[in-house]
Amino acid sequence: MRLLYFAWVRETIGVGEEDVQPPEAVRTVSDLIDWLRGQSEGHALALVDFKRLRAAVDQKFVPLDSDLGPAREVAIFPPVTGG
Amino acid sequence: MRLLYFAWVRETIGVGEEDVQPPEAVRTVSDLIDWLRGQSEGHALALVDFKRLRAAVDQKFVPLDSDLGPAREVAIFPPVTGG
Amino acid sequence: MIRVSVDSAPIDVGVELAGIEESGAGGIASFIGVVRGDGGVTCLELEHYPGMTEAVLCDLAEQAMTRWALMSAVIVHRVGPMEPGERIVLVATAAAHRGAALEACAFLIDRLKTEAPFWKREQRGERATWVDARESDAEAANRWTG
Amino acid sequence: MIRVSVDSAPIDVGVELAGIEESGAGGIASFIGVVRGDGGVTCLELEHYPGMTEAVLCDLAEQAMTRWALMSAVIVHRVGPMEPGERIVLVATAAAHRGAALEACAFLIDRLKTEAPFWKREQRGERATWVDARESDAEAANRWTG
Repeated sequence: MRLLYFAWVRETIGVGEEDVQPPEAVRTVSDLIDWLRGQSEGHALALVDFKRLRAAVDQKFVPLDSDLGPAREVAIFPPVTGG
Repeated sequence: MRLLYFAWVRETIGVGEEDVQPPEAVRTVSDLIDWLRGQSEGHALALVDFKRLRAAVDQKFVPLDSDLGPAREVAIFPPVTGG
Repeated sequence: MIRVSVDSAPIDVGVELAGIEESGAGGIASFIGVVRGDGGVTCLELEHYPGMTEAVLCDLAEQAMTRWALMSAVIVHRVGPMEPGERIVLVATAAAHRGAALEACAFLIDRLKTEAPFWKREQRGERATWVDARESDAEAANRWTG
Repeated sequence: MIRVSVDSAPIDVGVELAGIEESGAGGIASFIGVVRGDGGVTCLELEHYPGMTEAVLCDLAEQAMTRWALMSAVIVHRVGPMEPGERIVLVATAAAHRGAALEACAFLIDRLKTEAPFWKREQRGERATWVDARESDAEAANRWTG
Protein backbone atom coordinates (compact mmCIF):
# COMPACT_ATOMS: atom_id res chain seq x y z
CA MET A 1 0.00 0.00 0.00
CA ARG A 2 1.31 3.40 -1.04
CA LEU A 3 0.97 6.23 1.49
CA LEU A 4 1.09 9.92 0.64
CA TYR A 5 1.41 12.78 3.15
CA PHE A 6 0.83 16.48 2.49
CA ALA A 7 1.46 19.84 4.13
CA TRP A 8 2.49 19.71 7.81
CA VAL A 9 1.71 15.99 8.00
CA ARG A 10 4.41 15.45 5.35
CA GLU A 11 6.81 17.85 7.05
CA THR A 12 6.40 16.34 10.50
CA ILE A 13 6.72 12.73 9.31
CA GLY A 14 9.70 13.77 7.20
CA VAL A 15 8.72 12.00 3.97
CA GLY A 16 6.07 12.68 1.32
CA GLU A 17 5.42 9.06 0.49
CA GLU A 18 6.23 5.55 1.58
CA ASP A 19 5.19 1.96 0.92
CA VAL A 20 3.81 0.02 3.88
CA GLN A 21 2.34 -3.41 4.57
CA PRO A 22 0.09 -3.00 7.59
CA PRO A 23 -1.04 -6.16 9.47
CA GLU A 24 -4.42 -7.81 8.75
CA ALA A 25 -6.02 -6.17 11.80
CA VAL A 26 -5.75 -2.74 10.11
CA ARG A 27 -9.15 -2.48 8.42
CA THR A 28 -10.12 1.23 8.44
CA VAL A 29 -8.28 4.49 7.79
CA SER A 30 -8.29 5.16 11.56
CA ASP A 31 -6.75 1.73 12.16
CA LEU A 32 -4.04 2.61 9.68
CA ILE A 33 -3.35 5.95 11.39
CA ASP A 34 -3.21 4.19 14.78
CA TRP A 35 -0.73 1.67 13.44
CA LEU A 36 1.37 4.37 11.73
CA ARG A 37 1.75 6.22 15.04
CA GLY A 38 4.03 3.40 16.18
CA GLN A 39 6.32 3.63 13.15
CA SER A 40 8.45 6.62 14.26
CA GLU A 41 8.48 9.68 16.50
CA GLY A 42 7.64 11.81 13.46
CA HIS A 43 4.62 9.62 12.66
CA ALA A 44 3.47 9.75 16.29
CA LEU A 45 3.73 13.53 16.37
CA ALA A 46 2.09 14.18 12.98
CA LEU A 47 -0.80 11.78 13.55
CA VAL A 48 -1.57 12.49 17.21
CA ASP A 49 -4.94 14.20 16.66
CA PHE A 50 -7.63 12.57 14.48
CA LYS A 51 -9.59 15.83 14.44
CA ARG A 52 -6.83 17.61 12.53
CA LEU A 53 -6.53 14.89 9.87
CA ARG A 54 -8.33 14.13 6.63
CA ALA A 55 -7.81 11.23 4.24
CA ALA A 56 -8.31 10.12 0.66
CA VAL A 57 -8.37 6.50 -0.52
CA ASP A 58 -7.40 6.03 -4.16
CA GLN A 59 -7.82 9.79 -4.63
CA LYS A 60 -11.33 10.07 -3.16
CA PHE A 61 -11.98 11.85 0.15
CA VAL A 62 -13.26 9.40 2.78
CA PRO A 63 -14.27 9.64 6.44
CA LEU A 64 -11.58 8.27 8.76
CA ASP A 65 -13.79 5.35 9.82
CA SER A 66 -14.03 4.07 6.21
CA ASP A 67 -12.85 0.59 5.34
CA LEU A 68 -9.58 0.57 3.45
CA GLY A 69 -10.82 -2.26 1.22
CA PRO A 70 -8.38 -3.07 -1.58
CA ALA A 71 -6.84 0.43 -1.39
CA ARG A 72 -3.68 0.97 -3.41
CA GLU A 73 -3.05 4.61 -2.45
CA VAL A 74 -3.96 6.26 0.85
CA ALA A 75 -3.26 9.94 1.48
CA ILE A 76 -3.28 11.60 4.91
CA PHE A 77 -3.29 15.38 5.24
CA PRO A 78 -4.71 18.41 7.08
CA PRO A 79 -8.03 20.05 6.05
CA VAL A 80 -7.56 21.68 2.64
CA THR A 81 -6.91 25.43 2.26
CA GLY A 82 -6.83 26.19 -1.47
CA GLY A 83 -8.42 28.93 -3.53
CA MET B 1 -37.73 73.77 -20.65
CA ARG B 2 -35.40 71.41 -22.48
CA LEU B 3 -36.87 68.08 -23.58
CA LEU B 4 -34.82 65.00 -24.47
CA TYR B 5 -36.12 61.86 -26.17
CA PHE B 6 -34.38 58.51 -26.46
CA ALA B 7 -34.67 55.23 -28.38
CA TRP B 8 -37.96 54.71 -30.25
CA VAL B 9 -39.51 57.77 -28.58
CA ARG B 10 -36.81 59.86 -30.25
CA GLU B 11 -37.18 58.05 -33.57
CA THR B 12 -40.96 58.35 -33.67
CA ILE B 13 -41.01 62.02 -32.70
CA GLY B 14 -38.21 62.67 -35.19
CA VAL B 15 -35.96 64.80 -32.97
CA GLY B 16 -33.70 63.99 -30.00
CA GLU B 17 -34.25 67.26 -28.20
CA GLU B 18 -36.33 70.42 -28.31
CA ASP B 19 -37.08 73.49 -26.19
CA VAL B 20 -40.71 74.00 -25.18
CA GLN B 21 -42.74 76.40 -23.07
CA PRO B 22 -45.77 74.48 -21.86
CA PRO B 23 -48.75 76.44 -20.47
CA GLU B 24 -49.19 77.01 -16.70
CA ALA B 25 -51.73 74.18 -16.44
CA VAL B 26 -48.98 71.62 -17.17
CA ARG B 27 -47.88 70.67 -13.66
CA THR B 28 -46.81 67.02 -13.76
CA VAL B 29 -44.81 64.85 -16.17
CA SER B 30 -48.10 63.24 -17.32
CA ASP B 31 -49.56 66.70 -17.98
CA LEU B 32 -46.50 67.47 -20.08
CA ILE B 33 -46.86 64.23 -22.07
CA ASP B 34 -50.59 64.94 -22.61
CA TRP B 35 -49.77 68.42 -23.87
CA LEU B 36 -46.94 67.15 -26.11
CA ARG B 37 -49.34 64.72 -27.81
CA GLY B 38 -50.96 67.72 -29.48
CA GLN B 39 -47.70 69.08 -30.88
CA SER B 40 -47.37 66.81 -33.92
CA GLU B 41 -48.43 63.46 -35.36
CA GLY B 42 -45.03 62.07 -34.36
CA HIS B 43 -45.50 63.24 -30.76
CA ALA B 44 -49.01 61.78 -30.68
CA LEU B 45 -47.78 58.41 -31.96
CA ALA B 46 -44.67 58.19 -29.75
CA LEU B 47 -46.47 59.23 -26.56
CA VAL B 48 -49.76 57.35 -26.98
CA ASP B 49 -49.23 54.82 -24.18
CA PHE B 50 -48.18 55.98 -20.69
CA LYS B 51 -47.37 52.38 -19.72
CA ARG B 52 -44.55 52.20 -22.27
CA LEU B 53 -42.96 55.49 -21.14
CA ARG B 54 -40.50 56.44 -18.43
CA ALA B 55 -39.15 59.87 -17.50
CA ALA B 56 -36.30 61.68 -15.81
CA VAL B 57 -36.44 65.22 -14.47
CA ASP B 58 -33.06 66.95 -14.29
CA GLN B 59 -31.43 63.53 -14.80
CA LYS B 60 -33.27 61.71 -11.99
CA PHE B 61 -35.85 59.00 -12.72
CA VAL B 62 -39.32 60.08 -11.56
CA PRO B 63 -42.80 58.54 -11.64
CA LEU B 64 -44.98 60.06 -14.37
CA ASP B 65 -47.30 61.69 -11.81
CA SER B 66 -44.43 63.73 -10.32
CA ASP B 67 -44.59 67.50 -10.27
CA LEU B 68 -42.31 69.13 -12.78
CA GLY B 69 -41.40 71.87 -10.31
CA PRO B 70 -38.65 74.15 -11.62
CA ALA B 71 -37.42 71.46 -14.05
CA ARG B 72 -34.85 72.55 -16.59
CA GLU B 73 -34.41 69.22 -18.39
CA VAL B 74 -37.07 66.55 -18.85
CA ALA B 75 -36.30 63.29 -20.65
CA ILE B 76 -38.93 60.88 -21.97
CA PHE B 77 -37.96 57.38 -23.08
CA PRO B 78 -38.89 53.67 -23.03
CA PRO B 79 -37.93 51.36 -20.13
CA VAL B 80 -34.14 50.95 -20.12
CA THR B 81 -32.41 47.89 -21.62
CA GLY B 82 -28.68 48.21 -20.94
CA GLY B 83 -26.14 45.75 -19.65
CA MET C 1 -11.28 53.26 -6.12
CA ILE C 2 -14.31 53.79 -8.34
CA ARG C 3 -14.00 53.78 -12.11
CA VAL C 4 -16.99 54.41 -14.39
CA SER C 5 -16.66 54.63 -18.14
CA VAL C 6 -19.23 54.95 -20.95
CA ASP C 7 -17.45 54.84 -24.25
CA SER C 8 -17.70 53.63 -27.84
CA ALA C 9 -14.24 51.99 -27.74
CA PRO C 10 -13.95 48.20 -27.25
CA ILE C 11 -13.56 47.05 -23.63
CA ASP C 12 -10.10 45.74 -22.70
CA VAL C 13 -10.69 43.20 -19.92
CA GLY C 14 -7.00 42.61 -19.19
CA VAL C 15 -6.35 46.30 -18.59
CA GLU C 16 -9.49 46.83 -16.47
CA LEU C 17 -8.86 43.82 -14.23
CA ALA C 18 -5.14 44.59 -13.84
CA GLY C 19 -6.15 48.05 -12.62
CA ILE C 20 -8.54 46.68 -10.02
CA GLU C 21 -6.03 44.07 -8.80
CA GLU C 22 -3.71 46.84 -7.72
CA SER C 23 -6.12 47.77 -4.91
CA GLY C 24 -4.57 45.05 -2.70
CA ALA C 25 -7.77 43.01 -2.55
CA GLY C 26 -7.88 39.26 -1.91
CA GLY C 27 -10.73 38.64 -4.30
CA ILE C 28 -11.90 40.18 -7.56
CA ALA C 29 -15.26 39.25 -9.06
CA SER C 30 -16.27 40.31 -12.53
CA PHE C 31 -19.08 40.00 -15.01
CA ILE C 32 -18.76 40.53 -18.76
CA GLY C 33 -21.80 40.89 -20.99
CA VAL C 34 -21.27 39.90 -24.62
CA VAL C 35 -23.46 40.61 -27.69
CA ARG C 36 -25.21 37.38 -28.60
CA GLY C 37 -25.65 36.49 -32.24
CA ASP C 38 -28.67 34.24 -31.77
CA GLY C 39 -31.87 35.07 -33.62
CA GLY C 40 -29.86 36.38 -36.58
CA VAL C 41 -28.67 39.59 -34.92
CA THR C 42 -25.98 41.16 -37.11
CA CYS C 43 -25.40 44.36 -35.14
CA LEU C 44 -26.39 45.76 -31.74
CA GLU C 45 -26.51 49.50 -31.15
CA LEU C 46 -26.46 51.02 -27.67
CA GLU C 47 -27.92 54.47 -27.09
CA HIS C 48 -27.65 56.26 -23.74
CA TYR C 49 -28.41 59.48 -21.89
CA PRO C 50 -25.06 61.28 -21.63
CA GLY C 51 -24.50 62.78 -18.21
CA MET C 52 -27.28 60.91 -16.47
CA THR C 53 -25.75 57.52 -17.36
CA GLU C 54 -22.43 58.34 -15.72
CA ALA C 55 -24.19 59.78 -12.66
CA VAL C 56 -26.33 56.64 -12.20
CA LEU C 57 -23.32 54.32 -12.60
CA CYS C 58 -21.24 56.33 -10.11
CA ASP C 59 -24.09 56.24 -7.63
CA LEU C 60 -24.45 52.45 -8.00
CA ALA C 61 -20.69 52.00 -7.57
CA GLU C 62 -20.74 54.14 -4.42
CA GLN C 63 -23.66 52.15 -2.99
CA ALA C 64 -21.76 48.92 -3.60
CA MET C 65 -18.52 50.28 -2.09
CA THR C 66 -20.36 51.14 1.13
CA ARG C 67 -22.67 48.13 1.40
CA TRP C 68 -19.91 45.51 0.87
CA ALA C 69 -16.87 47.51 2.10
CA LEU C 70 -15.24 47.11 -1.30
CA MET C 71 -11.75 48.25 -2.16
CA SER C 72 -12.73 48.90 -5.79
CA ALA C 73 -15.72 48.98 -8.09
CA VAL C 74 -15.42 49.30 -11.87
CA ILE C 75 -18.25 49.70 -14.39
CA VAL C 76 -17.34 50.00 -18.06
CA HIS C 77 -20.23 50.15 -20.55
CA ARG C 78 -19.84 50.34 -24.28
CA VAL C 79 -22.17 52.47 -26.45
CA GLY C 80 -22.68 52.80 -30.20
CA PRO C 81 -22.72 49.96 -32.74
CA MET C 82 -21.17 46.58 -31.96
CA GLU C 83 -21.12 43.09 -33.41
CA PRO C 84 -21.99 39.67 -31.97
CA GLY C 85 -19.12 38.45 -29.81
CA GLU C 86 -18.11 41.95 -28.70
CA ARG C 87 -18.28 43.03 -25.05
CA ILE C 88 -21.11 45.36 -24.02
CA VAL C 89 -20.35 45.71 -20.33
CA LEU C 90 -17.77 44.85 -17.70
CA VAL C 91 -18.48 45.06 -13.98
CA ALA C 92 -15.72 44.25 -11.50
CA THR C 93 -15.47 44.44 -7.73
CA ALA C 94 -12.56 43.95 -5.35
CA ALA C 95 -12.84 43.04 -1.68
CA ALA C 96 -10.83 41.42 1.09
CA HIS C 97 -12.98 38.28 0.82
CA ARG C 98 -14.75 36.53 -2.05
CA GLY C 99 -18.32 36.62 -0.72
CA ALA C 100 -18.43 40.42 -0.71
CA ALA C 101 -16.84 40.72 -4.16
CA LEU C 102 -19.22 38.19 -5.74
CA GLU C 103 -22.37 39.64 -4.19
CA ALA C 104 -21.45 43.22 -5.04
CA CYS C 105 -20.74 42.21 -8.63
CA ALA C 106 -24.20 40.62 -8.97
CA PHE C 107 -25.77 43.71 -7.36
CA LEU C 108 -24.09 46.08 -9.81
CA ILE C 109 -25.08 44.23 -12.98
CA ASP C 110 -28.64 43.60 -11.75
CA ARG C 111 -29.19 47.25 -10.85
CA LEU C 112 -27.43 48.61 -13.92
CA LYS C 113 -29.92 46.66 -16.05
CA THR C 114 -32.92 48.48 -14.58
CA GLU C 115 -31.51 51.86 -13.50
CA ALA C 116 -28.96 53.00 -16.05
CA PRO C 117 -30.39 54.86 -19.07
CA PHE C 118 -29.22 52.63 -21.92
CA TRP C 119 -31.34 51.36 -24.81
CA LYS C 120 -30.51 48.51 -27.17
CA ARG C 121 -31.47 48.29 -30.82
CA GLU C 122 -30.91 45.01 -32.63
CA GLN C 123 -30.19 44.93 -36.33
CA ARG C 124 -31.05 41.84 -38.35
CA GLY C 125 -29.85 42.58 -41.85
CA GLU C 126 -31.88 45.66 -42.91
CA ARG C 127 -34.38 45.41 -40.06
CA ALA C 128 -33.84 47.22 -36.75
CA THR C 129 -35.91 46.65 -33.60
CA TRP C 130 -35.66 48.21 -30.15
CA VAL C 131 -35.21 45.56 -27.46
CA ASP C 132 -38.05 45.33 -24.92
CA ALA C 133 -37.31 45.51 -21.19
CA ARG C 134 -37.64 42.16 -19.43
CA GLU C 135 -39.75 41.45 -16.36
CA SER C 136 -37.02 39.10 -15.09
CA ASP C 137 -34.58 42.03 -14.94
CA ALA C 138 -36.92 43.99 -12.67
CA GLU C 139 -37.20 40.93 -10.39
CA ALA C 140 -33.42 40.47 -10.28
CA ALA C 141 -32.94 44.15 -9.35
CA ASN C 142 -35.61 43.98 -6.66
CA ARG C 143 -33.87 41.28 -4.64
CA TRP C 144 -31.30 43.88 -3.56
CA THR C 145 -33.87 46.20 -2.00
CA GLY C 146 -34.32 46.58 1.75
CA MET D 1 -16.04 23.53 -22.84
CA ILE D 2 -14.30 22.62 -19.58
CA ARG D 3 -10.75 23.73 -18.88
CA VAL D 4 -8.93 22.77 -15.69
CA SER D 5 -5.31 23.69 -15.08
CA VAL D 6 -3.01 23.30 -12.05
CA ASP D 7 0.31 24.87 -12.82
CA SER D 8 3.18 26.84 -11.32
CA ALA D 9 3.11 29.46 -14.12
CA PRO D 10 1.43 32.84 -13.51
CA ILE D 11 -2.25 33.04 -14.51
CA ASP D 12 -2.98 35.15 -17.61
CA VAL D 13 -6.50 36.49 -17.10
CA GLY D 14 -6.77 38.07 -20.55
CA VAL D 15 -6.00 34.79 -22.30
CA GLU D 16 -8.31 32.70 -20.09
CA LEU D 17 -11.28 35.04 -20.44
CA ALA D 18 -10.78 35.49 -24.19
CA GLY D 19 -10.92 31.70 -24.52
CA ILE D 20 -14.19 31.43 -22.59
CA GLU D 21 -15.78 34.30 -24.52
CA GLU D 22 -15.48 32.29 -27.71
CA SER D 23 -18.15 29.90 -26.45
CA GLY D 24 -20.86 32.28 -27.74
CA ALA D 25 -22.22 33.01 -24.26
CA GLY D 26 -24.08 36.20 -23.35
CA GLY D 27 -22.53 36.42 -19.89
CA ILE D 28 -19.18 35.51 -18.37
CA ALA D 29 -18.65 35.63 -14.62
CA SER D 30 -15.24 35.26 -13.07
CA PHE D 31 -13.50 35.25 -9.73
CA ILE D 32 -9.80 35.89 -9.20
CA GLY D 33 -8.09 35.14 -5.89
CA VAL D 34 -4.97 37.18 -5.18
CA VAL D 35 -2.25 36.63 -2.55
CA ARG D 36 -2.76 39.20 0.20
CA GLY D 37 0.25 40.82 1.76
CA ASP D 38 -1.43 41.73 5.05
CA GLY D 39 0.01 40.41 8.28
CA GLY D 40 3.53 40.68 6.85
CA VAL D 41 3.27 37.72 4.44
CA THR D 42 6.28 37.80 2.10
CA CYS D 43 5.60 34.57 0.19
CA LEU D 44 2.76 32.07 -0.15
CA GLU D 45 3.43 28.49 -1.18
CA LEU D 46 0.72 26.21 -2.54
CA GLU D 47 1.10 22.44 -2.26
CA HIS D 48 -1.37 20.04 -3.87
CA TYR D 49 -2.11 16.36 -4.49
CA PRO D 50 -1.21 15.81 -8.16
CA GLY D 51 -3.79 13.72 -9.98
CA MET D 52 -6.49 14.00 -7.34
CA THR D 53 -6.55 17.82 -7.62
CA GLU D 54 -7.25 17.77 -11.35
CA ALA D 55 -9.90 15.05 -10.90
CA VAL D 56 -11.73 17.05 -8.20
CA LEU D 57 -11.64 20.26 -10.25
CA CYS D 58 -12.93 18.48 -13.38
CA ASP D 59 -15.73 16.94 -11.35
CA LEU D 60 -16.72 20.36 -9.90
CA ALA D 61 -16.66 21.91 -13.39
CA GLU D 62 -18.87 19.10 -14.72
CA GLN D 63 -21.34 19.55 -11.86
CA ALA D 64 -21.55 23.29 -12.60
CA MET D 65 -21.96 22.72 -16.36
CA THR D 66 -24.97 20.47 -15.72
CA ARG D 67 -26.58 22.35 -12.84
CA TRP D 68 -26.52 25.77 -14.57
CA ALA D 69 -26.51 24.66 -18.24
CA LEU D 70 -23.21 26.47 -18.77
CA MET D 71 -21.46 26.85 -22.08
CA SER D 72 -18.04 26.89 -20.40
CA ALA D 73 -16.37 26.43 -17.05
CA VAL D 74 -12.71 27.25 -16.44
CA ILE D 75 -10.70 26.61 -13.26
CA VAL D 76 -7.03 27.62 -13.23
CA HIS D 77 -5.15 27.19 -9.95
CA ARG D 78 -1.56 28.13 -9.39
CA VAL D 79 0.78 26.02 -7.23
CA GLY D 80 4.30 26.55 -5.87
CA PRO D 81 5.68 29.78 -4.42
CA MET D 82 4.09 33.14 -5.17
CA GLU D 83 4.27 36.70 -3.90
CA PRO D 84 1.65 39.12 -2.54
CA GLY D 85 -0.32 40.60 -5.44
CA GLU D 86 0.01 37.47 -7.61
CA ARG D 87 -3.06 35.48 -8.68
CA ILE D 88 -3.69 32.13 -6.95
CA VAL D 89 -6.86 31.09 -8.70
CA LEU D 90 -9.17 32.03 -11.56
CA VAL D 91 -12.66 30.61 -11.91
CA ALA D 92 -14.78 31.61 -14.90
CA THR D 93 -18.18 30.51 -16.16
CA ALA D 94 -20.08 31.31 -19.36
CA ALA D 95 -23.84 31.04 -19.81
CA ALA D 96 -26.61 32.46 -21.96
CA HIS D 97 -27.76 34.65 -19.04
CA ARG D 98 -25.98 36.40 -16.20
CA GLY D 99 -27.76 34.77 -13.25
CA ALA D 100 -26.53 31.29 -14.17
CA ALA D 101 -22.97 32.48 -14.83
CA LEU D 102 -22.73 34.39 -11.52
CA GLU D 103 -24.21 31.61 -9.39
CA ALA D 104 -22.08 28.90 -10.99
CA CYS D 105 -18.96 31.01 -10.45
CA ALA D 106 -19.74 31.38 -6.72
CA PHE D 107 -20.47 27.62 -6.50
CA LEU D 108 -17.11 26.71 -8.06
CA ILE D 109 -14.96 28.90 -5.84
CA ASP D 110 -16.89 27.94 -2.68
CA ARG D 111 -16.60 24.22 -3.37
CA LEU D 112 -13.00 24.40 -4.58
CA LYS D 113 -12.09 25.89 -1.19
CA THR D 114 -13.33 22.85 0.73
CA GLU D 115 -12.97 19.98 -1.76
CA ALA D 116 -9.81 20.48 -3.78
CA PRO D 117 -6.62 19.14 -2.15
CA PHE D 118 -4.52 22.29 -1.90
CA TRP D 119 -2.61 23.51 1.15
CA LYS D 120 -1.24 27.00 1.75
CA ARG D 121 1.92 27.86 3.63
CA GLU D 122 2.61 31.48 4.49
CA GLN D 123 6.13 32.77 4.79
CA ARG D 124 6.83 35.81 6.94
CA GLY D 125 10.52 36.48 6.52
CA GLU D 126 12.21 33.30 7.86
CA ARG D 127 9.07 31.91 9.52
CA ALA D 128 6.70 29.59 7.66
CA THR D 129 3.25 28.57 8.94
CA TRP D 130 0.60 26.33 7.39
CA VAL D 131 -2.71 28.15 6.98
CA ASP D 132 -5.61 26.72 9.01
CA ALA D 133 -8.89 25.80 7.31
CA ARG D 134 -11.71 28.25 8.06
CA GLU D 135 -15.14 27.35 9.38
CA SER D 136 -16.67 30.07 7.17
CA ASP D 137 -15.43 28.21 4.08
CA ALA D 138 -17.28 25.04 5.14
CA GLU D 139 -20.45 27.10 5.62
CA ALA D 140 -20.10 28.76 2.21
CA ALA D 141 -19.66 25.37 0.54
CA ASN D 142 -22.65 23.88 2.37
CA ARG D 143 -25.12 26.37 0.94
CA TRP D 144 -24.83 24.59 -2.43
CA THR D 145 -25.91 21.20 -1.06
CA GLY D 146 -29.29 19.69 -1.74
